[in-house]
Amino acid sequence: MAEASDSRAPKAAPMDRLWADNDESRGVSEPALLIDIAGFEGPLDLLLHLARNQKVDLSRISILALAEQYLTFVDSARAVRLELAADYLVMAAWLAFLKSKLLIPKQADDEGESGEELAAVLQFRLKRLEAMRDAAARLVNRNRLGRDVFARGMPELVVVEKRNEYSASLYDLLTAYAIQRQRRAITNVRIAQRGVWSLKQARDILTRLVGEFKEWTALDQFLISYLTTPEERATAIASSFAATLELVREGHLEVRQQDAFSPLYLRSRTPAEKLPEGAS
Amino acid sequence: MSENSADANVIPFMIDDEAGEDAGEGSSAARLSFNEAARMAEALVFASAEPVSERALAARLPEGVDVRATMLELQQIYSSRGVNLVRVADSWAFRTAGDLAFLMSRDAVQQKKLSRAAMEVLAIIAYHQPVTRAEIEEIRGVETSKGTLDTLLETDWVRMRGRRRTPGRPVTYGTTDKFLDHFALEEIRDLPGMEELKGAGLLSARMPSNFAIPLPPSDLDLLTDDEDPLTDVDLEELGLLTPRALDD
Amino acid sequence: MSENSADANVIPFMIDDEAGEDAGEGSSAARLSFNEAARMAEALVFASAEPVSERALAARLPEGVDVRATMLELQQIYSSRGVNLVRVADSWAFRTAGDLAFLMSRDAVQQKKLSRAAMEVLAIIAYHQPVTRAEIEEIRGVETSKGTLDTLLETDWVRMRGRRRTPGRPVTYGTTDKFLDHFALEEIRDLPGMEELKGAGLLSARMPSNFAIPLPPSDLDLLTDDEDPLTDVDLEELGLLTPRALDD
Repeated sequence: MAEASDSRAPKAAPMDRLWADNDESRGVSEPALLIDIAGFEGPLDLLLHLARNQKVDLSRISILALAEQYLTFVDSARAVRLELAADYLVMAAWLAFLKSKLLIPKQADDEGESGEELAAVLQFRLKRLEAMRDAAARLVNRNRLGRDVFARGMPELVVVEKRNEYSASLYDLLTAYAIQRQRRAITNVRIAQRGVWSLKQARDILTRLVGEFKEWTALDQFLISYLTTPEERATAIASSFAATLELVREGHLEVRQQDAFSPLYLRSRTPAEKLPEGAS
Repeated sequence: MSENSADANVIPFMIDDEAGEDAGEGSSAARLSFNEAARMAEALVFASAEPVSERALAARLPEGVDVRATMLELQQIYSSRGVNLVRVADSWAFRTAGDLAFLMSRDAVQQKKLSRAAMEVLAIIAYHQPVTRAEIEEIRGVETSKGTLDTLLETDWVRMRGRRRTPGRPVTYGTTDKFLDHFALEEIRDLPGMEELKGAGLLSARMPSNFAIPLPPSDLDLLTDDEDPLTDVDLEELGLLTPRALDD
Repeated sequence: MSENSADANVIPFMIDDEAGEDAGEGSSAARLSFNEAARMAEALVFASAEPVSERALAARLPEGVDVRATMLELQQIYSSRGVNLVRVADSWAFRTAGDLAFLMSRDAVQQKKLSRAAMEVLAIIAYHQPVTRAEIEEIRGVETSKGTLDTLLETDWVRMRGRRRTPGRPVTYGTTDKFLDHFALEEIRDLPGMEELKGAGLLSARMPSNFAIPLPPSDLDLLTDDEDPLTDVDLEELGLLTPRALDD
């Protein structure tokens, strides 16, 4: 991903044309390609950037290679103690999981989605994000009112549609309400708790990043290894196990373990379906 | 009235010769009143800086005038001029011609620029509407920062549309007519690439079943021809930068 | 380009036949650039907030354009349209044709903006309805002037619903269908709740844990258990009902 000093390298990745306004902040610069985590809008954005560096169409991309690049990036960032947002770590855990699925042939007792299916979902999401990014760029570059095209500078009348003497927008209404309620609320500042990530938080991020786990998924090992340092691992396992049970009790999750010390399998539970036996 | 040679010099407003002749002869009372309606519509829309709805026009024009047809004809007439008649949803407005942007931009009032994130959210709302905040976040894979939606609501390009009929009844977002006006779109259908995106299944929340599943390379450890290996040197270069202000 | 029959229907913009023909043949490069200059002048005058001086036009138009001549021709062209180009000393502006002035004066309804206090009270009534004046004051922490409520009643967005069954039988306020209509809400419950206000960045993410936003009743027409209907007697007391000869 970092061959930019090679002058024969194909011209700047196609992303350049996508955001004419501020390529600079995308973290690409000559002569050496640098990744500025602050220039990315979350892990999917970073993945998309890495994918573009494979210089192939997104539909022919190697998801495995992509996962490896991402993991290498995260590992090296951690090695230099760069603080990475949790989103990036959770994505790393997911990709490590995906990688293991892609590398190990599907086991008979593994009921989860195949690595290929998961890779396809990821690819779909990357394509969709790229499409939206393209769309935003095209939108920005359209002829815009007040910049490229103009309205009558000396309007002579306001055509009043509904004979409302008063005008107000929903936005005005909501801001008026929010501001005054906020003003009156006793502002007792609470210090945000910082600590070990609960698996619930991680799972919320994961759901946003890759969707629900429709099938049995053994993911916790990966989450734990990416979200904590080795010293914290034991407490992380304990607290995340507790969080898992909590989620099961609330009916968001099902959990399964075949033998002592074997991986925990999880899957999300739609509120509609009823479990006949108590979840164990 | 126009024997001065000047007329030959100035753009003839989309009228070709036959049309001119037809117009010259066939003046019936009906046509006169039609012309009068067109003049009135022209005056009303010209006088307003905001788009004027067809409903408002109908209320002011003589009874029985086909507003849409009149406006389409006016639009045709103005299409080659320095000022064009444009449709915004069910409303009409005069706007300077797009190809004269180079001339006009000097006057442009410095507008508040939207951040890249805000533009992306705007695009997602435009193409996926009605869309909930959770869906926006799912597409971007990142939490929407405080203030992004707020800014978009404030520009009046985005509005809360209603609520999704699903558990929790989340609020849905969509774009406004101001959005169409600002980006010179007649309607949402005219968003660039809308049809292709729909066809490719990229506007759906879930992966469409016909979406191609990538084939894993035969040897997973081999890089493909168009991949370069990551080297340690590369990696050292990673992530070591000064935090940069994301401008605009 | 204009073979559609429509053109014949709408005023042909002052071009007579000879002129049209001349234009058809004599297309020299010079004439093209002259036309372009006319389009540019048109756009500049249209977009300007004040009459544009010929000097300013000359500065923007291509070198060598005879500004006065161009403007006189444009004036000629617009003379029969709904909008005329008028000269004010050495400056030019578009104005509605004099004979159509009646169209302009018709709707001089002055759109008024609600005061901030009125917006706040309106929002509280929307979210907290049915709500009494004392309750509004408690939520806002300041007294509400009678004028504010009167203004809101005048907008027709707010109505008196009934009387609270408490000592003093205070009047309760709520919103009307016109309110929903104006703010494009299908039902009052479409107003965003606390989570959504936070998500849209309108409400701080760190509100005290006891902070809550009420859910308005689903049916605004039904009185709640602790409300009595307003009677005619009540309304007379409130001075809102002019005594009528005939009752229905």
